[in-house]
Amino acid sequence: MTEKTRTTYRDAVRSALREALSGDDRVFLMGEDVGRYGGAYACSHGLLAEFGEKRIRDTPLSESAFVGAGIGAALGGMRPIVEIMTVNFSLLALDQIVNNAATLRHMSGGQFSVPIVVRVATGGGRQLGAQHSHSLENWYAHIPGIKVLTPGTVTDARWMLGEALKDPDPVFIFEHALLYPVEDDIEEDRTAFDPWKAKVRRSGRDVSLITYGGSLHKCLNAAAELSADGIEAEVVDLRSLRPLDTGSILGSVSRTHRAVVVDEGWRTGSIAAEVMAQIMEGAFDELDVPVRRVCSEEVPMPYAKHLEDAALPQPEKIVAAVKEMF
Amino acid sequence: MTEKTRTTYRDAVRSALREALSGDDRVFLMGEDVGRYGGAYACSHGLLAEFGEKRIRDTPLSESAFVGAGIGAALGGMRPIVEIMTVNFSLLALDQIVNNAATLRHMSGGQFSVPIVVRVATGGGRQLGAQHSHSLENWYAHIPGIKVLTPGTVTDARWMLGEALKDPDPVFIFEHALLYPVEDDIEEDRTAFDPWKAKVRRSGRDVSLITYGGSLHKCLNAAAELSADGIEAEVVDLRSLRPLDTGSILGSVSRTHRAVVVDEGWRTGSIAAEVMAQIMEGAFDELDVPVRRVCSEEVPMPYAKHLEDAALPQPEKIVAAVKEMF
Amino acid sequence: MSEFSVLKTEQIGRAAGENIELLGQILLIRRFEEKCVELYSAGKIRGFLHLYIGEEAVGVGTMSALKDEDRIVSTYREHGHALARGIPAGSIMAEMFGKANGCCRGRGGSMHLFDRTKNFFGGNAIVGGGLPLAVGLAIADKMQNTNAITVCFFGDGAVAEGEFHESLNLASLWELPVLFICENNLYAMGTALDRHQAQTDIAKKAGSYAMPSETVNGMDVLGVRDASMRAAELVRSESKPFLLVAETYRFRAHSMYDPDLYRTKDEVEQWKLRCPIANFQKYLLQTGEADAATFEALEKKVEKEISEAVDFADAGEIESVEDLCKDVYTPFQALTSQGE
Amino acid sequence: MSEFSVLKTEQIGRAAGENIELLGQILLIRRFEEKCVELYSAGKIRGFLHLYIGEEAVGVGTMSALKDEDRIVSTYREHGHALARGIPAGSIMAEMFGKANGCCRGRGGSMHLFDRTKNFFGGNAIVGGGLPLAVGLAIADKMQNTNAITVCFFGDGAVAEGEFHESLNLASLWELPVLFICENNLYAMGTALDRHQAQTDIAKKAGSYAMPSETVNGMDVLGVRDASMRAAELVRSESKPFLLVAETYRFRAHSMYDPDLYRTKDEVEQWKLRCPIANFQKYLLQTGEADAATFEALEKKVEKEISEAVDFADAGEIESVEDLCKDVYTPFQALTSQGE
Ligand SMILES: Cc1ncc(C[n+]2csc(CCOP(=O)(O)OP(=O)(O)O)c2C)c(N)n1
Ligand SMILES: Cc1ncc(C[n+]2csc(CCOP(=O)(O)OP(=O)(O)O)c2C)c(N)n1
Ligand SMILES: [Mg+2]
Ligand SMILES: [Mg+2]
Repeated sequence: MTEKTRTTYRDAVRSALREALSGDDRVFLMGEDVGRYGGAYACSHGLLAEFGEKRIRDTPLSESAFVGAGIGAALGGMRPIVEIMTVNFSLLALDQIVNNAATLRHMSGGQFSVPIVVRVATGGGRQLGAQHSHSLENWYAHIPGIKVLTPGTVTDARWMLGEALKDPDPVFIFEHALLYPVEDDIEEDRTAFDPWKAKVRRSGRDVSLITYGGSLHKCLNAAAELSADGIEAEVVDLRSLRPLDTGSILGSVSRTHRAVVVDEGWRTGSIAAEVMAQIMEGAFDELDVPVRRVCSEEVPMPYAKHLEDAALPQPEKIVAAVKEMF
Repeated sequence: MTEKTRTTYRDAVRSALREALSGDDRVFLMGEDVGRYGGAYACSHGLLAEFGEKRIRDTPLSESAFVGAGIGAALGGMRPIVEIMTVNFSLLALDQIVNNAATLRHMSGGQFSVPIVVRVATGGGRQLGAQHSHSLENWYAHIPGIKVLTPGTVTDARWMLGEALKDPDPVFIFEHALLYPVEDDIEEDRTAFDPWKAKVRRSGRDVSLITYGGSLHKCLNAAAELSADGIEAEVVDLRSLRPLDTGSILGSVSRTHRAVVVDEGWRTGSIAAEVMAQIMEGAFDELDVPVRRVCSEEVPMPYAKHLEDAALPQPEKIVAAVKEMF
Repeated sequence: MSEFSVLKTEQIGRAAGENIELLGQILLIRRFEEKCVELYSAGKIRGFLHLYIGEEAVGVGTMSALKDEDRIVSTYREHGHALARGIPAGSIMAEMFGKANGCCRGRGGSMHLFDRTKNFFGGNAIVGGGLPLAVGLAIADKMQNTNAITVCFFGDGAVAEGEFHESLNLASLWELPVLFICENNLYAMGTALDRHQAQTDIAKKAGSYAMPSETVNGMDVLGVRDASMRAAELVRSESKPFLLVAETYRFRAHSMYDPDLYRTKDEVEQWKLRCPIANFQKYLLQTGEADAATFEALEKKVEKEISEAVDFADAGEIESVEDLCKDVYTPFQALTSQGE
Repeated sequence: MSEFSVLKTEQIGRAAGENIELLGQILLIRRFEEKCVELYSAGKIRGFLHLYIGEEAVGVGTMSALKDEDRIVSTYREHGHALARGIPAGSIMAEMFGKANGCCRGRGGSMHLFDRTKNFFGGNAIVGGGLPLAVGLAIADKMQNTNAITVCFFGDGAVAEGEFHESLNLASLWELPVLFICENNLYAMGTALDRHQAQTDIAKKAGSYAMPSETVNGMDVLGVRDASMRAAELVRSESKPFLLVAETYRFRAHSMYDPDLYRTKDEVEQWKLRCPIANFQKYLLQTGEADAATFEALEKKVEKEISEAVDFADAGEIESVEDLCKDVYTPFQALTSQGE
């Protein structure tokens, strides 16, 4: 039976953190301003008081060191949750991520695992400009040795963290910053919860909208609009970007024979391109028309609202892309 | 008229550096061990004696600072050439690259350009293991604001640097480390030299092998082998990964109706996926069969030779991929 | 003062009226930002907005010690730096309104103010991200034999970043004319200095780079000005970097999003007693350089400047959406105008 | 010795035979690497090969001061660390041969030696890349209330990296049991210390993190051992980090690719006079702890160990190509064995 509880995405993340910290002494949370400040997005508000300074660790501004320290702590038997305030700052930690987190198990011939979970706020849409609006999910999805989850719903925000902590390898969780205030029901039935499978969020026979994270709701909006015009879109939420659930992608395309990939990354070299490549490889003959993509424009994010809106994927662009396929 | 001079790729890079340094006082070379040591790959051997310490600058091991300093020097009126010893270490400088080099012009509303050239050795194949064998070209090709060149021939190694220096924006030149000892003729005719256009390195009517950098020679070898079996492959050298010369890609596919993209990056999220997406978007109806790709396997590079060989694209894999298309 | 410092803190002679000018600048910044808060609430300014209120003496004192050809590298908390450097208030306000008459045509916003004519190289929203740039600008000046120095502002939080370490080493190793100015406001967002630094005496860290340093009271504009003048003179004449640490405090929250839960009201009130405006006014009254009328006239002038700035911003056009991808790359012919 | 150091250099009591044991380890490393050079030329070892020859006293002295539960984080120049820590020579040699009986099944190679049973956490080919890991291992030990310390080796070149700065600050701020050991061999590849550090007294940099430090003669195994014992004791008992700088020199080029053009033959010869083997042997003769026969016996023993190692490596199988992508991710059930 599925029980439902209404909450925000932010509170869902906090509940997940609280549960993880309560359930396992080896779990601790570390990152910039996760403690006294309560988290830049308030996800860890109250946890310092509840769990104390040893388990809720405010770090200095030292992304490379504290992400690397998380990796080391994982090697040493802990189950660290590291929060990188935003993906923009994760660039400073990429060496540790690519050259240590992702490689240690392999280089050591399987002797060591790195059971770290890294939470990262991502995405644009808040007029924060060129240095604070990146969507670099495809960079992360490109790296063998790590896994990448992108909770797009409150339920996923609630349960993915726990699954990530069960995983013996490094798992990155990208939380789109615009989702934190979103309110929805949490599906309380965890028995069937599998974060590594894509999910059809809306069924439809005419076209597949393939997406994840912050773009999910744009796709759902677009699908509603399309439906009014008689086009039934199936919305596929990828959820995991590495591994990608290729089977679900191909399955949807085989049903609809048309697909638009929607992704907030810059168009060239985006994860949308990878999805298109996989469709090319696995469902070419199913396609009635070439797959399209709606991504961010090739521009560092501008501050001005009208320019930022124009740079990002929007429901209207999705609708337009779909309509051009018919 | 085209004159030819036989030289190594390494010497071609050195000649390009020497020419750049001689021709413009604003040009200087900076990086780890470019001076006294002569460059990790000996590309700058002798330049310190010729140009002195001010213009051939050995840096401390501080990738973020010296790449950032190159960006600053470019802002300040110089034309720095920064050498990052290998792409593996460039991870430490990515914040400066993504958040400064690529954005300053846009954020400042067009007030400042960043005319820096960054040379980076890349690629695997020398049994250097998981931390020293990356091919992260697609990460760089994903970033609006920078450009990416990948000289695959001695001639391109000779002339691309000069063109990059003429460019007012940040240009990254990825030199595959296995190419340095390769010897070939330099085409001395520069009048028509355009680094931003893809080049057909071998014509063929049956299939397009689309590639760049270190994989170019593997493709040429594969093409020779295929030819013996009666399949004529056209080999397209992308040369510039950002901007991608989409026209040339689509042109070749329209002639051959079959394509294999060959790329040393890890398969998922590679530049090969982007090329496939562009073919999907622009030449779908030209395709007789789905485009394939030959990339690196999804594994941090293993040290042992037989495993590394198995992880990398090889002519046999390319040949096999092509044959499966017929 | 740090044990590494090599300079003495002595008053440097000032021309008549200069102090009033300094007060005027501090006031302009204070009132400008108070206006920004209003406009933020009204939804005219968006994104992140980091206020400099309380710290104005640092920017104003430093800028008053510099020459036009000197270069400035700033942070996301840079309204004060920008105003003190002489970027017109209207141009800044318009930028925050996202208008095409803003100093970056609306592409930068509050965190990314640039002005080529003022040698103002931004506005950097990555903590520590500006330090390597400053090193590079100084390389350019040194190689081109200009007489310019580069001044690089950053916060106490930035000191923990690897870029601080790498940049100070490089600047000292290569004897580059950079004046590093740490605005130590005792917090990096909600993390207090002693919770992010094992060694809280920041000036002392200069010793790791054989670099001279000094700590100055950042609430005292004249002290900052004097220390900056001496430091700038040293940097310029010897072509060597210097680390100046200004002890200051932000009276407001970190940004408009910050609930400010990590410090006590009392602590904030204590620091407000050291307000750079009130105390400087008291000093000017004491020396007889100003009276109540002077202050009133200044306030009027500032009020007018700000209201004109808002009008300017309001009247501005927005950039055309067709131009969205403009300025990602440079039209080739544009380059010859840069730094040549 | 640095001005920050808090310890005195006094001889610490040793059991009979221990010194001979130390000499044996140094000899093993020296001969092992000499063999590696041969095998490299023969094409049996490939990739990068960084020799520790000349620096052996540092690794041997340090390791002799540690306990089994202590953790080691090393660099790409780590054959000496690995051997001194007790990883079997055969397992290391087989790794460099790319064989499945190597300590990492041939996946790591010379730069990436790991051994879980020895708490040896690699082998890191990114300069400075190991320091954050060491901090994290120490967090784990501190949170789990073990009595273990983490020892982190790195070169003088690594000191310039941001990771050095960030890691030392974090370790000191959180009072973590890390013994940082800088192997200062005066060069980072071809770049001499004074050409990459503005402040060449590395131990002095510990002051920036309120961390104690000491400089020790890295050519003297007993000196290193004593200093390491004192430092390890301090780190363990007070749960605080320490920076130990060992002054040493590599007698060989940086790697097999290095033409060694950046230093004089004379400089190398001068340092060879301080060879950690010859001088230790002289000392042992003086104290009467050993005679020529002792040395000869040691050489024999070492020769045998190395020849067995080569045989072991030669006899090893290679991993199946089918298993190429094994060990990228962990089979779920495998995890429970780690660190629990
Ligand atoms: C590299 C990086 N990490 C984290 C952040 C988020 N952040 C913005 S400001 C700030 C605090 C910086 O403190 P400080 O350097 O003292 O400057 P202040 O805000 O006090 O002026 C943080 C953590 C960032 N912008 N950049
Ligand atoms: C981050 C990074 N930059 C550059 C290199 C290339 N590199 C390998 S070793 C080395 C010199 C390191 O010197 P040091 O730390 O003194 O160690 P040593 O080799 O002397 O033992 C360099 C530049 C690297 N491996 N990692
Ligand atoms: Mg601060
Ligand atoms: Mg060294």
